[in-house]
Amino acid sequence: MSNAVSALNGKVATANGVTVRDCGLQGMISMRGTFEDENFFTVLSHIIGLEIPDVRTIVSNGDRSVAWMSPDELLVLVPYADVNGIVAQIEEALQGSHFLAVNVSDARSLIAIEGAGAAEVIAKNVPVDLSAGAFGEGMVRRTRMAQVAAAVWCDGADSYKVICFRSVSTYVFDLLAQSAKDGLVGAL
Amino acid sequence: MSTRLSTGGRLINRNKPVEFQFNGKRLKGYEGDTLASALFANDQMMVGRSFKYHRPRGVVASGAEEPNALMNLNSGGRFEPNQRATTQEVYDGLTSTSQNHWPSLEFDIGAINQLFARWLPAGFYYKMFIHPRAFWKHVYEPFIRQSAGLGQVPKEQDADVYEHFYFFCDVMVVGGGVAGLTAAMEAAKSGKKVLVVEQTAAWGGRAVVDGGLIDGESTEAWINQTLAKLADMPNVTLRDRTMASGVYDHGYVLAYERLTDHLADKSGARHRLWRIRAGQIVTATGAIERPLSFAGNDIPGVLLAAAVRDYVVNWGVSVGDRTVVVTNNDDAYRTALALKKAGLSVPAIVDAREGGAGAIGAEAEAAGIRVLKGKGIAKVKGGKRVTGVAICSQAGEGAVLEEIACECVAMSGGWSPVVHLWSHCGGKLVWDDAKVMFRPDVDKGPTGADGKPFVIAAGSANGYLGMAEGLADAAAAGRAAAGVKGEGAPSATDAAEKAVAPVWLMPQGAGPKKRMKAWLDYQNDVKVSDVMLAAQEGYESVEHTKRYTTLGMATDQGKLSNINGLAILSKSLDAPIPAVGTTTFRPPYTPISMGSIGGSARGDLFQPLRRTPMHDWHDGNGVDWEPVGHWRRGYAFVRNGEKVHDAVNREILNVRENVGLLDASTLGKIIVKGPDAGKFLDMLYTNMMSTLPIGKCRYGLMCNENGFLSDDGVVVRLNEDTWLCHTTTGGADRIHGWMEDWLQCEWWDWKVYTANITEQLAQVAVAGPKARKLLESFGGDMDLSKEAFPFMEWREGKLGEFDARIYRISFSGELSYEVAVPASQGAAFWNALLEKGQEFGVMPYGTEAMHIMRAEKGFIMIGDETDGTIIPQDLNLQWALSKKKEDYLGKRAQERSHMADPKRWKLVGVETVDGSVIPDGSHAPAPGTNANGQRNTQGRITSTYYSPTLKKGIAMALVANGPDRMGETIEFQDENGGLIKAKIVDPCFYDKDGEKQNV
Amino acid sequence: MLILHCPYCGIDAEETELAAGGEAHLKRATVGDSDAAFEEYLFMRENKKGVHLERWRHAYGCGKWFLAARDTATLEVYGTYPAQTQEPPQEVKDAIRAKHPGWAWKENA
Amino acid sequence: MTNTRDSVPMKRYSVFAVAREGLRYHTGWGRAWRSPAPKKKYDVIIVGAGGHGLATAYYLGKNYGITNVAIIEKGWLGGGNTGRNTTIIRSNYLQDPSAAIYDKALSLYESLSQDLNYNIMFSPRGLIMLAQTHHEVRGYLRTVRANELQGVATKWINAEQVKELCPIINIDGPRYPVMGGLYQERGGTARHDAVAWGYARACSDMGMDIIQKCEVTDVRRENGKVVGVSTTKGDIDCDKLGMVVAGHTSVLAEKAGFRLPIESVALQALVSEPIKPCMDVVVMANTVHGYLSQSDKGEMVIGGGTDSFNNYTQRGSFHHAEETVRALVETFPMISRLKMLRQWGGIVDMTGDRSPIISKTPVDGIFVNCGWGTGGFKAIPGSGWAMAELMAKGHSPLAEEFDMYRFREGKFIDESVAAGVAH
Ligand SMILES: Cc1cc2nc3c(=O)[nH]c(=O)nc-3n(C[C@H](O)[C@H](O)[C@H](O)COP(=O)(O)OP(=O)(O)OC[C@H]3O[C@@H](n4cnc5c(N)ncnc54)[C@H](O)[C@@H]3O)c2cc1C
Ligand SMILES: NC(=O)c1ccc[n+]([C@@H]2O[C@H](COP(=O)([O-])OP(=O)(O)OC[C@H]3O[C@@H](n4cnc5c(N)ncnc54)[C@H](O)[C@@H]3O)[C@@H](O)[C@H]2O)c1
Ligand SMILES: Cc1cc2nc3c(=O)[nH]c(=O)nc-3n(C[C@H](O)[C@H](O)[C@H](O)COP(=O)(O)O)c2cc1C
Ligand SMILES: [Zn+2]
Repeated sequence: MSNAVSALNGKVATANGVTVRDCGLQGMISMRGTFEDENFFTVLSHIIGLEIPDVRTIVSNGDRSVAWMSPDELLVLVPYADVNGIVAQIEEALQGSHFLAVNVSDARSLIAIEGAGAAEVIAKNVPVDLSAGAFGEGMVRRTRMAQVAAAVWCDGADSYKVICFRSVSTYVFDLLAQSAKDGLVGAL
Repeated sequence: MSTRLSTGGRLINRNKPVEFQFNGKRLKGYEGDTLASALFANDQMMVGRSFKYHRPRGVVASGAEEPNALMNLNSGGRFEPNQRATTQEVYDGLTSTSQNHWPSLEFDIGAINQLFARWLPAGFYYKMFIHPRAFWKHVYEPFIRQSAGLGQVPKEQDADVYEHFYFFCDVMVVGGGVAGLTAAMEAAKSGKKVLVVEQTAAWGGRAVVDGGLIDGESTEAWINQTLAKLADMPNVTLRDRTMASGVYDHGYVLAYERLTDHLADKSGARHRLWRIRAGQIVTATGAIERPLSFAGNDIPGVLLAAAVRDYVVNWGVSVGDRTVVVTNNDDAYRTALALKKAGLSVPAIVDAREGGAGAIGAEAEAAGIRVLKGKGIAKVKGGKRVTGVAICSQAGEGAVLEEIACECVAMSGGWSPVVHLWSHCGGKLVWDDAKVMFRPDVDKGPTGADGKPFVIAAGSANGYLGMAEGLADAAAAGRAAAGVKGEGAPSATDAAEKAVAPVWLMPQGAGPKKRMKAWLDYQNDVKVSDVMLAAQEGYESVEHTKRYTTLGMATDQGKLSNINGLAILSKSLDAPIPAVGTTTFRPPYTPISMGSIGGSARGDLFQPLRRTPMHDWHDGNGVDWEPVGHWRRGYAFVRNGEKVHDAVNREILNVRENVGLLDASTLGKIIVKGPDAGKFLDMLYTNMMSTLPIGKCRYGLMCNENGFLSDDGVVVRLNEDTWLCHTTTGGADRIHGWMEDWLQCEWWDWKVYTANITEQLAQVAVAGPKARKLLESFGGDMDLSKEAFPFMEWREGKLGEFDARIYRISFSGELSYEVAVPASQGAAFWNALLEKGQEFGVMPYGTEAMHIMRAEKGFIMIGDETDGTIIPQDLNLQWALSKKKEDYLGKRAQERSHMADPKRWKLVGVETVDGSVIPDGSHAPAPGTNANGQRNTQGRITSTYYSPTLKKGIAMALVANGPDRMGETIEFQDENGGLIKAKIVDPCFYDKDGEKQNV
Repeated sequence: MLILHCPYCGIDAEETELAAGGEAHLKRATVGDSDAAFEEYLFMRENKKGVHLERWRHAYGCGKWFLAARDTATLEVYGTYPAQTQEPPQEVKDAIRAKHPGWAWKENA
Repeated sequence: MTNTRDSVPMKRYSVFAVAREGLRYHTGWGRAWRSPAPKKKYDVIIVGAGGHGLATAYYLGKNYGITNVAIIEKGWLGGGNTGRNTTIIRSNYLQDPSAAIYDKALSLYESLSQDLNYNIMFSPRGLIMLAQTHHEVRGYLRTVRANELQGVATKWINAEQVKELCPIINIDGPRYPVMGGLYQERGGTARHDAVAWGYARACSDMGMDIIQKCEVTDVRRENGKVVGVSTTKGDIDCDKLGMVVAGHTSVLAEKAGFRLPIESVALQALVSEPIKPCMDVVVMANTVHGYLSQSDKGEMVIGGGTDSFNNYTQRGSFHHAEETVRALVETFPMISRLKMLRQWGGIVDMTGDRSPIISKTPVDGIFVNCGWGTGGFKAIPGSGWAMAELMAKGHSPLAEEFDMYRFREGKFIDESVAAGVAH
């Protein structure tokens, strides 16, 4: 897989103290199943090493995270190279039950937004309350970013991640970079 | 003469002079000046011409309500028409020109209209220019249009950028006057998150100019302290130069922040449109003074009384040495006193009330001002500026009692609460007879998602014009908005005032001549006589009057004129004012730039552009792009010296002879998995998918519930419980949504999961006789031979170093493989194909070549052969309609009489007799005409091309009884109104037996 | 600019995150049903000036369909509930009746 | 201040009349229409004094001599969609039945000012529908050829011709360059209010009663036949009833005991502040969703898309206006520095195939005219003509295909035939 490149190929932009950065190749597995199902739950936490997150949250440990996407969908983040192995493990372990595990690493892009004012840069584009009190570390929100779908989460002070579809990653990156360039609001 | 006073001007910084231009003249002002105050400082009384009669016009107001002083600002990419001089701050280098005159402001040809004003009353054009018919378009309308319009037209691309910002708060306070600040403070004390916006650059609203004490301090000191306290609170956000432009359903508010309009340095966003969700909105938007309707009330130098005092106190400018104040209420006396204090002369206060004013009246008289009671203005004298007024009895018809020389008339017809934001979303108003105003009906505010009111009006916006009562109301509003209990408010005392008198026409008995000179709507030249005419002619509804006279439709949206106009209407109809009612308040409160509405969505960010992994390669290699939804696909890859169509033909021939590559990554790919997946797909597709063997592919059709074809594509069985459905490029998201819709809302007990993995894979169609050789040259672990890998099957494995899944399907009629690799490897794979393909003559081909090749094969194309009204039967696709299935989406619909009608047009191939290409969209006429005299038709072309393979025109068409008419020649329209003969043939023009694709 | 509560995400989502899907609780007519029944299913829509039961998808969010009881004249939302149900839950019915005392659910009108 | 509700005989409008009146301060103008109290019974009641209702009444009188007619309006005449639309007029529709009725309307519009003796300011300044994708190009070419056989004059023009007709357009937009356009020279605009007022005046002059501020609250029937209506001004009887209430059709139909394939949604429009003339043609850009023209007063009149949910509030969600403005800023860069002056909404009635209904109904004597959705202003004279014919004679070739029963048969008149998909 020496040929693999992320859609944004390492792009970085910084303005007004906010950095918008391509996170490169990121392993992502879209998991669908019944969360209430004990088996699903145990298998997943056994293989990933993480609990199933609560509604609109993300749980992380080292280079692995699991984010709540919908009542029957999770997004599992693992190192890019591990994805196929993990999918195979899950399929093996859950054989016979109704679930879906697909590799979506290449279908999406992961972008980091960091620095004081990062929340404002995002808030120019999403109809979500990103003020510290309302959207803290460990929270995830799937939403609309300007004209496309995106998932946003907070993974530390002034540090956010955005996942969008691969085909629009340039759009999302440019949008965020432009928002940073146009200046901070000073309201969040 | 208007001039800058040597002292005063709390908002200007006399240490920071700035230079700006007006109509080419270089003028001086100070930082903190508005364009209007700076123009007054330079004795520029006349600032524009009115819309219809081109009357000379001066500034009348000091804020957002200004109807007259509209300017063209700046030039080039920063040119902006219709900017109000009263809200534009001056800065070094600002250029401005006045509007609506030619050749110049002072000498304007259009002013000739004034002479005909008598024949140009409201609605005159409805009664004229009717004959002769052609004259309207060619003579009258061009003339009328030429003289209409205000500002000049921007010519260049906007040089600025704009942005949006989402903000959420518990309480939003609109208006930074004393009421707004009080409400904000009360709400903020509760700990709730509070946002306060003020449209101007200065906080405090009217109070500083009006004077008085709050909590024992001067209003200015109190405002500064309160602001400082609010600024210190972490739960409070304060924004000046930010206008709440509209209140929308469910507590959505737009606010318009002007970031650089007042600066010489224009870097960064120019405007920021805040999209606010507020739990409760407090509208402390103040009140607007009304003009009085007397003859000549539009002559430059006639201003609102409060504006005159604003100019003196805030900006240190006097409009004239001698100001006559004319009023129906006490507040205007403040102007007289303020002028006196500034050392200016006030020859008289003309008070329409017999009894004159309250305490402040005595104060004025004590200051030596002559107060004329029960009097009015018969007429203002002057042309391009005021020279004096003629005084009369308010009660009479206007006999002149005396004339008073002056340069300025300060008029006040009372105050109207700013109820716009309250009303935008349905808040109701009540007429207050005592206060002579419409104010919010507090029990009938706009309601939100929970059915409860979400707007609270406060202070003078709620009809409490006195300081003490206004502060009390505002404090209560702040608490109510925050949902807390409490008591108390900043303390103030209101002097005893005499009630305002309803004076709608001055003098009360003014005759037609005067009424024709008494302006209601300054910008649109609507006079008292026009409203009366509307009533007389039966345009009785206030909405009819508005539209017939254009009252309130100008850029100020009737902030000054509406109440006066409807009062005149009510008198004309002899109906009470509340029965007449107001027109509808609509956003925005004051006009907002289109740029700000668009926000950052311009240029590259106008819309998302979806790129395939190979996008950059295409971009650099002669691609002619075609937008498909938000994707861009290569229509053709043009080489040096080629026209697009040369490229298309070359690409086709190369596929037919060698091998071509099509970037098919945009095709939709949806995983459907689960124990009920087969059953589900059998419902979705017209044909049977549950029986598809693992390892195989099947072409499938999807219809909507109306029976119409909506999408098609190849379905792949990946394993026992997993299928992969390919859709059209435009169909991917739609079909995925469609699947989820059925699974979640109809068959929610079926065990099926779907996933849209369109972008996970880069997909390339490798097509042409040398396709196999090219792929084999990669090496890997898959046997691609005819025997090991037959048509309509798929394989997964290594293709060289690439992880690939290959489908042996063909849309071109040639030996063809569609290869999917992970998207991150797409670019590399594409490059590898080009490199390894060199020896086989590989070339990329675009969507047009693909379209033509499929047409040569007689394959249908969603969007060409279908248009949302076509059922599979029309396209002879009965073979794909499973007879074994009891039901599928669209089946019942196709049983309806019109769908089962044998007369429906059916798909055939068409070939011109002379080999030419039939034009796109061509129809085949049939003899005779229908009941409406339209020519009968018997068919139409769905796709038509020049086939480089066959070296002639080929087409597909829907023709009445088509399949039964093989070999028959019929006629289609040509491009020039004539007809082309064409033969009905089989739609498959190329390799009917499929020998090429099955090698 | 509506806000509707997504019963899955537990948030008040604004309209731009949502996709409207028309009348809720339609009964699919199909093969075997009369032309009139089929027409009813496909075209005849409740279009009340008042209470409207309707489908919404949290399209930019969790992707799930849910149902809403909304007033088309006041835009008040009486409640939202999951799509996997044949009729509005009792609390939603109660909320509607609090404002429209005569309102009856079509199945037991 | 005098106002008389007595009927002053209608005065013919002309430049001479205006000149004469000018001399006496216009005191001699009578009412444009009377404001009578309702009679007990009329031969025909039309509910809804919008353009379509008024035009129906007008042609009932003019073409069939039926003048014992009341037009009942719950608000003020012309205050529905007729008074709030972006006034685009064209007739180059694709499907035969549409082309027939819209072209009838257009030809009536061309002489309507003279016919009504009221200047409705019909302005045939031309209308361009931009083609910005190959798919649109093919769609419009199809329309051109269809129109040729329908006798509707329209033509295809290339990008340069578009630019020539509309200099402020950016034909080289980076995202969707203009590839050409469908141009109807006869298309244009008219003064929307004047259309309603002109018809109202003419109806009133024929002796018809226009009853405003009177809401029809029930439809009274006996033995499957209509006998009258109940209104906020009392019961009024009639032999025939025409329902022409646009966005409120479902509400009224329910009172008459039948259902229609209609949904009511908000459609929005907005205007800019006025500027000097810069655009002497109407442009519609369907790929990016927006249309633009300049009114005689100078505002840029902008229309966009509909909300997707049922709504009776005459407001809409701002994001639709936003999408429209975004599209137009891209297509006409100069509007970026203009300002939005006012935005508003109207409630439009959308049918299952987006084409109108002009039809008999299950109730004997009741006729319905609705479903004009986002595009019925341009149809007003043609629709009134056909509806009058249907009501007077029981049959109208122009209306035939717009029967309300077509949905049951699966027979649609679909103008939005562009599926917009390609492989
Ligand atoms: C924003 C917008 C832009 C548009 N742009 C265009 C365009 O550019 N070109 C175009 O051709 N079309 C356009 N249209 C569509 C066009 O406006 C309408 O199709 C047309 O005006 C409909 O006319 P009407 O007479 O049927 O309805 P309306 O004018 O709405 O009249 C119906 C009348 O019925 C009355 N009514 C309702 N219920 C009752 C009752 N119970 N009792 C008594 N009276 C009742 C209403 O008050 C109303 O006055 C647009 C519409 C909107 C909203
Ligand atoms: N006695 C009288 O006749 C009379 C009349 C009017 C006002 N007043 C005096 O005026 C003061 C009233 O105080 P108040 O706070 O109620 O009103 P105010 O007029 O002082 O303040 C209102 C503020 O709201 C701002 N505003 C208005 N619309 C806005 C919008 N859409 N977005 C953002 N900002 C907006 C204005 O710029 C202004 O600063 C008191 O001092 C009162 O005595 C007296
Ligand atoms: C073609 C057209 C042009 C308009 N021009 C103006 C205008 O110049 N000024 C204005 O205030 N409103 C204008 N309007 C909007 C009306 O004021 C009003 O908003 C619209 O008719 C809807 O009515 P409502 O807002 O009273 O509900 C225009 C409306 C139309 C249809
Ligand atoms: Zn959700």
